[in-house]
Amino acid sequence: MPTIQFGDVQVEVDEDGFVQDPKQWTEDLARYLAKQEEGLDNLTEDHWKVIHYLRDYYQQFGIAPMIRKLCKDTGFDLKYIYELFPSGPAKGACKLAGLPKPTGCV
Amino acid sequence: MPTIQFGDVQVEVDEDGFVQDPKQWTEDLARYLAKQEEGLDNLTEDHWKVIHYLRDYYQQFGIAPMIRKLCKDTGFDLKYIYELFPSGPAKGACKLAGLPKPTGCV
Amino acid sequence: MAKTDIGPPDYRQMLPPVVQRNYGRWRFHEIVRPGVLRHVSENGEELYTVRVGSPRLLDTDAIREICDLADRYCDGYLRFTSRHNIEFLVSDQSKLEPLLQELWKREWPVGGTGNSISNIVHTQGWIHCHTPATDASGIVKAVMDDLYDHFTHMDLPAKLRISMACCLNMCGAVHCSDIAILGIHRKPPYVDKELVSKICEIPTVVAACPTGAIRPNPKEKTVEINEERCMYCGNCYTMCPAIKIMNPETDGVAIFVGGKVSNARTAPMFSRLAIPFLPNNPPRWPEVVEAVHNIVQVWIDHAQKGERMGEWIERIGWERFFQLTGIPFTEKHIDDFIFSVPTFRSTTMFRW
Amino acid sequence: MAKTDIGPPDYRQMLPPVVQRNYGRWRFHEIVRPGVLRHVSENGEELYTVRVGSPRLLDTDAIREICDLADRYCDGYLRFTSRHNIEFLVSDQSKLEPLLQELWKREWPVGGTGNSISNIVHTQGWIHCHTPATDASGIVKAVMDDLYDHFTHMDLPAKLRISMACCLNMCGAVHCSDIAILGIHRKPPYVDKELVSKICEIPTVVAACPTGAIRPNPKEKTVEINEERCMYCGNCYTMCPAIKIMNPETDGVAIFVGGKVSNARTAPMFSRLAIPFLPNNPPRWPEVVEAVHNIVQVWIDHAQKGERMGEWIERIGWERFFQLTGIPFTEKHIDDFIFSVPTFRSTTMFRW
Amino acid sequence: MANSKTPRLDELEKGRWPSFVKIMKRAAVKKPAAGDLLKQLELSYEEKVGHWKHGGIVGVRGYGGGVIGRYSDRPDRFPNVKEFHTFRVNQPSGWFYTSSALRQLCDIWDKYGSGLTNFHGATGDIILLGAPTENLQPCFDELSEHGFDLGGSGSDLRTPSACVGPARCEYACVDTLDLCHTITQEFQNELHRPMWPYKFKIKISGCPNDCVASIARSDLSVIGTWRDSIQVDPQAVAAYADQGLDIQGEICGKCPTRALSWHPERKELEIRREECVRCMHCINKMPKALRPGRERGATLLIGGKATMKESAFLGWVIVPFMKMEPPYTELLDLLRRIFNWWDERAKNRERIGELIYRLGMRAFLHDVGLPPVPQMVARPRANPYYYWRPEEVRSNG
Amino acid sequence: MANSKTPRLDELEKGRWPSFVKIMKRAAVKKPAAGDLLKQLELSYEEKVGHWKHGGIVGVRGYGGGVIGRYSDRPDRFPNVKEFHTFRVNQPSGWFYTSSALRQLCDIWDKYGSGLTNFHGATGDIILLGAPTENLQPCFDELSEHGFDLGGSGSDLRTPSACVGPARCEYACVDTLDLCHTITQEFQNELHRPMWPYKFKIKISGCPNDCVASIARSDLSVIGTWRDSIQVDPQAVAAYADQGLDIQGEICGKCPTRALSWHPERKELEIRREECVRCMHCINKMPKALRPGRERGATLLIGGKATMKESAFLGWVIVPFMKMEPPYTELLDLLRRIFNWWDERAKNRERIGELIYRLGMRAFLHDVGLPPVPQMVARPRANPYYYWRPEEVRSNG
Ligand code: SRM
Ligand code: SRM
Ligand code: SRM
Ligand code: SRM
Ligand code: SF4
Ligand code: SF4
Ligand code: SF4
Ligand code: SF4
Ligand code: SF4
Ligand code: SF4
Ligand code: SF4
Ligand code: SF4
Repeated sequence: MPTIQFGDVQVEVDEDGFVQDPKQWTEDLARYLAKQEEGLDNLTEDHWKVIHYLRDYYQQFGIAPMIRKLCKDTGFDLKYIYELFPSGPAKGACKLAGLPKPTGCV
Repeated sequence: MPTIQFGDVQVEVDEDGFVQDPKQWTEDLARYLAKQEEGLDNLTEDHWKVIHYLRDYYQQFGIAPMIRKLCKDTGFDLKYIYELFPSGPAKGACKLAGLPKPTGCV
Repeated sequence: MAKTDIGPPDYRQMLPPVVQRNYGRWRFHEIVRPGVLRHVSENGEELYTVRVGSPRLLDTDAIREICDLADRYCDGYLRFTSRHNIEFLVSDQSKLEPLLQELWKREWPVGGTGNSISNIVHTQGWIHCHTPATDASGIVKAVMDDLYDHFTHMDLPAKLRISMACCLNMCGAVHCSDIAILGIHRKPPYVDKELVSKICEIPTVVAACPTGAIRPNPKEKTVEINEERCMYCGNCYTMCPAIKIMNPETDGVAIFVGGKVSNARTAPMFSRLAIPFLPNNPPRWPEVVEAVHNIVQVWIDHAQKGERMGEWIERIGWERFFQLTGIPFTEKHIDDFIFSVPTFRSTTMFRW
Repeated sequence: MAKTDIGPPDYRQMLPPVVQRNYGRWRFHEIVRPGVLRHVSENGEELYTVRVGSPRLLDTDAIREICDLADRYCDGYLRFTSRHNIEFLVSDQSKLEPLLQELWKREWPVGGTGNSISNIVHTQGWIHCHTPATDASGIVKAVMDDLYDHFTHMDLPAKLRISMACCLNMCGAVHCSDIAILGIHRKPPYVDKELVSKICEIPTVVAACPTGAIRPNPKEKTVEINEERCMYCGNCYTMCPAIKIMNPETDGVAIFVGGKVSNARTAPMFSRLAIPFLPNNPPRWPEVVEAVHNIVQVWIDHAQKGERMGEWIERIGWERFFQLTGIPFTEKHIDDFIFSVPTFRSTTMFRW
Repeated sequence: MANSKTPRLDELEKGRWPSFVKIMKRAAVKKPAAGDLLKQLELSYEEKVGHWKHGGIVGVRGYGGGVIGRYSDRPDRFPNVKEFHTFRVNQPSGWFYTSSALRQLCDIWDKYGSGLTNFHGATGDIILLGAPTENLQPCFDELSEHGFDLGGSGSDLRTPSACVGPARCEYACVDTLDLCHTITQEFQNELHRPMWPYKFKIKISGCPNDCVASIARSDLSVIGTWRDSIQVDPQAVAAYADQGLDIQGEICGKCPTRALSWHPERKELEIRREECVRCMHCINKMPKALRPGRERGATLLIGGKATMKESAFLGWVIVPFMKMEPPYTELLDLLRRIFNWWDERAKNRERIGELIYRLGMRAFLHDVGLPPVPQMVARPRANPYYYWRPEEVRSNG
Repeated sequence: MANSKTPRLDELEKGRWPSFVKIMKRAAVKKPAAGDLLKQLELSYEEKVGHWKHGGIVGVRGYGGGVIGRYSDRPDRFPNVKEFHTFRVNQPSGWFYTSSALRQLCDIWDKYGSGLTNFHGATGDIILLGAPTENLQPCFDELSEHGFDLGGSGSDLRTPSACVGPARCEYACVDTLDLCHTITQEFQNELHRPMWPYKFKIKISGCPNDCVASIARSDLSVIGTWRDSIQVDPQAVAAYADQGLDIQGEICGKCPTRALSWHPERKELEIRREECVRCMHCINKMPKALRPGRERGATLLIGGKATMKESAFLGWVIVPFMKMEPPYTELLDLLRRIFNWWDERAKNRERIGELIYRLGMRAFLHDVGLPPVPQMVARPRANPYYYWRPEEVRSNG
């Protein structure tokens, strides 16, 4: 398993850069991943809104929301989410939010 | 609705003699019904075993047990139950036990 | 106390001597005329059977009348058929004609053999049952009055078996009939909540629902019905007297067609929905009589010789059946129950 | 940054001039010889198509080789078929024979038209997928080597379409093939419980199971599998990397038969289970090759002219199919999934 | 007519089909219960709704079934049908009667009941329609004394029935009447004392024409059939041809498997035995010339039932062929295993067909010990969701 | 051979069918990734088990689909396939190519990838097999520059495909290629950015022969057909007869509805138009004489899919006939309504066929505004469990 080191924390990630233990997630980690993975220098309010929404949803239901729900509940359309996270909601936003890697239907 | 009067209690029953409000059931009522409905002068231990089993089961599950279960759990075979309650488990035993009238499949 | 478990009378005591002699040794039969069969045995003995339409609901006088006839013409032997007709078993050919004469005088219809309509298998309805959506005897009488000539003549393309059941329990086993007349409800039942909590087994009621429309309400010890899901089958009512489903305004009749039971030529088939609803219009249900008449007539006009209703429809296609009968096709005809998928059209083959 | 959402190249740029001129104006075709079609347009123009078998897995050199041929004989135009064959589009008849010669020299098989076996539609297998129960390319190669002559000759009763999928996801869409080769698992998956709790969406895993064999274990934040109910489909694995289903000892291959897609004569049909299991025996899977060979041969020996596999079996009955092929019938052949009931025999009609 | 009390029902006295209203009116003259029934029915015709209360559970001593309880919901207006219970009396096999047996029934019923009956109920019983509670036991006692017993009701074995069979039909491949009687006698306890999850029906037809509709109407359907070749009388075939029967069109053309060829030159009918699926069609059309084969027995099918609640099922073949000769040990043993399997596993009110659907035919066959054969299915499964017993997987390595 | 590193795979170089092993070996000479793939595959052949890790989620900027991530589980032994992702490149409609377009693809793929491809994937895409993560974006950039775009993957619209249609087939009743291209272009966003509950596939065949297997393999299947009569060239029919075609046996005898009669005396083929169900059989057998009618369009079917998880479905007719002419507004609008209906209601990973099964065809038709017609069903329901909208019951009183 690859690890990433930022500050003094060692975080295990898989090949795709998804955090392996959701408990290790912090906002700093999100910022770090944003830079590394998405090339984002800073995260705007809208980024955080998506990230927090994803985390809350995951904590409540144990799954990532369906895209339609994400768009509806954040009020952002999908195009805009791709603007925020160029790799898209799964590979981009979920990763930054520390959710398990979306599986299946690829 | 017909009623039966025994001692100073008035108990509502339906045409078939089933007690309408299960809360009104008492052991005395069972004895009374045994006489009236099944022509039984006294209830033996085995009678009570069946009656109590039925009541317990009903209280726990909200339904009467299936016959197979009744026989298994009391250890009495069906023939013997008909000896105890000549009208049979439904019309006889359930009635004495104050259960709702078995429905359906008649 | 009475003897129990003796079982039914031994059928052997009920068999006429000619049958006893030729039991298992019949060689062939022919239909001498509508309603009259002639069976010939291996040793050449003959048995004439005269089939007589019965309303099934008989009083003891009617039974005694039949017994009288049997005594007079059949040495006291007779039987009933699986479709509730009466069969006089005439072993003496010379008594055949007199029996027929007498039946004619007494207005008992003789027929139901070969390519005819036989008696309508049916049920209790308002006569004796607690769950009907319609009456049975009345509809049967009205329909048979209308189709009478097809009972007494063998002028149909094939056998025609109509059945009638007054509710979805289908005691008339209408599910495999050429034409099925079925009493249906159309409104979700009303639940007397307080009564439910007292006199019903809630888990049983919940489990009874084919469509999962019933939720328990454990707090109030009662049940709730999801009206969108309820298909008005009445099974919850069967389980619980505190649920009411009969409704004089909205109950009525549905017609299914194309079922059969025999394995001859084609496998047994279910009857399928033709007309989702016709009103309850006693005493003679003219809409039902007319609808059945129409279906029978279109079948007569279009079927090939020997083709049962369902065989005919499967050959011409259901789309054509709806066209020829003028019956409108609706969303109700499209299955949405458990085995719906195999009824969908998964081919581009169909007629316009 | 790259342009996005431009969509595929416009097919119009890819069409040879003869096609552009006769687009929508083809009048008829004939099969000149196995693998060679001649299409004639309304104004008499001709197009020859030469169909060439492909392993589908091509390196860039192979593609360039094909391109060379297309340049030389087809003015640089070619296409692939829906079953992954290559089609050379020859508009100049004089180039047909030379092309065929060259293909022959280069050992590219020409065929797959008319009443032949075409290419086996197949999938990734061990080449690229993470869920296979067997390899795809290897089996395809071994089976096609065996059936090669039926590709290059049109000597079959009808078209024969074989497909192969390496797991129950059925990317080869084997479910409607004359013969389907399907990789299957036979043991319930192993659940790495700790890992599940970390990296899997439990509700998704539970919902993935077609047979409801997966229970959540909320306490340990993991899942449990009811081994009696598991049918080894691997759908839970697809949803969760912490579940392991591949098993070198017990994975293998099943054979389904009798499916079709076209609406010609008979409606499309599903393929149905013939052989529940054959072992994974790389590199050449002799048991699979032999089983397919046997089925094809029995079909050839018994089918009427023009009868697809499924049409033949439906005519003679499945009981006869098992008898003729010598394949044992087992409890596994009897459906017990959602739509089982309509597959049961509800008639006394069958052959001994 | 104008002041008839039953103007609506009077309409049903018209027409040529025998009128149940006339019958009820006649009965009403003798029996107040019949009179009140008529009036209550008129009320139903007026209001378009039934007037019987829910359920009713009554019976006779020692039995759990055989009587259907019924109470009017308008005892105020129709006191004579306040209690109006029916008996299900077990018919003799094949519905054969002597007039004296019937008269005996009539006498008893005139004494205790409404005088109204159904000949017969849809399951096959004699239905005696309507008696008050207090008459039930004495009426039963008297029935029993005269050799009649009750049929099934409730969650028990229902009254078996059978087609006329060898008594009057040349097609019968099994002795339907004897078999029906034997089964009924064998399972008297199961028939009279409901002990199961739900009802269980058995019907027996002598051949695939299935004249008791057993495939549609019984949990276990027994249908006579044969294993060898149809018996042909060539002369009789030729005679049919001479009489103008279109053998090619009407017989061969409708044979489901095209097992027949007609050679008009030779007036010969050729039957490819291995193709014949014994549908009866050709035999039905030429009863003088063709007969079922000699090696006879029955096909058993399970699960037939009407629509409630998992939808209607036609019976499914579970035994393609079983010899059917007294004492029918093989069948009776199988029945016991089937009853038991179902009884141990079913939910309340789950018919055996529904249980098999829920648990899978595989489980059923395995547990009752029937070997799987292709005759059981119209076609094999189209899905790959099949079970491997752990021991199989081990041994297959 | 004895010390070959791939003794097992070497066996697959034998035989007459083109060998993928030979191809891989050739690629391995140029590309280390191809070499390691070969070796890993040999290991799989030895161990009888795959060696790819679960999943992998990689991609290119702005898209959510189009690349399948894949990592070796033995990167220690096969470092060159440690990352081995594939592109799905959207094929041109009908899989037509110029050699120059193909060469361009080859050049790009030699630059960034393993040099191995599938022509084509089972959905119809060009599959470029195996590239490391860092090459994905540049490779895509270059593909895009040369006019190629990615196909679908994940919960999105999958790459539509179409049969050769009017480009080379005389049977085409709709312009499959144009329609396929139009749909693909219209729904680029839906194709590239997964936003739905699951995948959605569309396939288009020009006639009922269904040469892209659309009825079995697409959630929405478009199949060309016609409404009027088959066009007959009587001379050509006679010519077939003269050449010895058994028109009675092979054509008329196999017409599913017996819509054809052959009059040998007159050498005339009679077609009863209203009986023809447009199965294509007679046209297939006599392409020089018969052609589809002139009033052309398509039948739409919904729900086709493979076995996971509610079992395989063949598409179900939802529109018996729709004209198919540019700009295909009616179809595109309907597609939008369908997408929307499904998207709003489906559970995660529920195909539209499964959703329709769960909610009922009635709900689907009603909500997307399609009128029920008997052509939608093989036969009507056999059960009485149908729904009454409250307003209907009120009005029917
Ligand atoms: C008397 C009875 C048996 C009994 O035990 O009571 C009986 C008796 C005969 N049946 Fe039947 N069938 C009887 C109910 C049935 C039923 C059951 C039902 O209708 O509920 C069926 C299945 C019907 C269905 O498929 O839905 C039935 C399907 C047949 C057939 C097959 C008809 C077909 O082509 O589908 C034949 C063969 C024939 O008629 O050619 C047949 C033939 C016969 C024969 C000819 C057998 C014989 O050689 O004696 C008998 C006289 C037939 C006639 O009426 O023309 N019997 N027959 C039943 C008379 C009922 C009635 O009153 O009308
Ligand atoms: C090239 C191709 C279309 C394409 O866009 O790529 C194609 C082309 C033709 N098909 Fe096809 N079919 C093609 C895949 C199919 C498929 C799909 C499949 O196999 O996955 C089917 C459905 C198969 C099935 O039912 O399972 C298919 C079922 C047919 C049929 C109906 C066959 C039948 O009787 O069931 C015909 C009619 C015929 O051959 O008489 C047909 C006829 C034709 C004709 C004759 C049409 C024409 O007039 O040009 C073409 C040449 C047929 C031949 O090979 O003899 N085509 N055809 C496909 C070639 C695949 C290959 O490489 O082998
Ligand atoms: C009397 C009879 C109708 C008739 O007029 O002939 C009848 C009458 C009733 N049937 Fe029935 N069934 C009768 C034959 C049938 C049949 C036909 C058959 O046996 O061939 C069927 C369909 C076949 C089947 O069993 O599937 C039938 C399927 C039902 C059902 C639905 C069972 C199911 O699993 O689908 C019920 C409901 C229940 O059991 O709770 C039912 C329930 C009833 C009840 C007891 C009403 C109830 O909800 O409790 C009816 C009593 C009516 C009354 O007041 O007298 N009855 N019932 C038939 C019995 C007479 C006899 O013993 O000969
Ligand atoms: C590449 C391809 C197979 C091939 O070798 O050609 C393929 C490969 C995969 N399919 Fe597929 N499917 C491919 C066509 C199909 C088809 C055929 C079709 O589209 O006509 C089907 C059956 C039709 C259908 O959709 O029902 C198909 C049904 C599935 C399924 C089951 C979906 C279902 O609802 O039943 C899955 C599982 C999933 O989506 O999670 C799946 C999943 C997969 C995955 C992504 C594996 C997974 O579990 O995540 C495979 C990736 C393999 C790899 O590593 O490259 N693949 N998949 C095909 C796509 C190539 C292309 O774009 O052209
Ligand atoms: S069909 Fe329904 S209403 Fe009629 S008798 Fe049977 S249970 Fe009663
Ligand atoms: S009537 Fe039938 S469908 Fe409606 S709630 Fe009652 S049991 Fe369910
Ligand atoms: S069939 Fe299964 S193993 Fe094969 S490519 Fe598709 S998902 Fe992978
Ligand atoms: S392998 Fe399939 S059947 Fe078994 S537990 Fe997993 S999802 Fe369920
Ligand atoms: S089922 Fe067969 S044996 Fe019985 S009466 Fe009907 S035709 Fe005769
Ligand atoms: S019994 Fe039926 S299947 Fe057998 S030969 Fe006669 S018609 Fe054909
Ligand atoms: S589907 Fe029809 S139009 Fe398309 S290629 Fe096949 S035969 Fe031609
Ligand atoms: S297209 Fe098919 S259905 Fe129509 S006439 Fe030709 S063969 Fe018959």
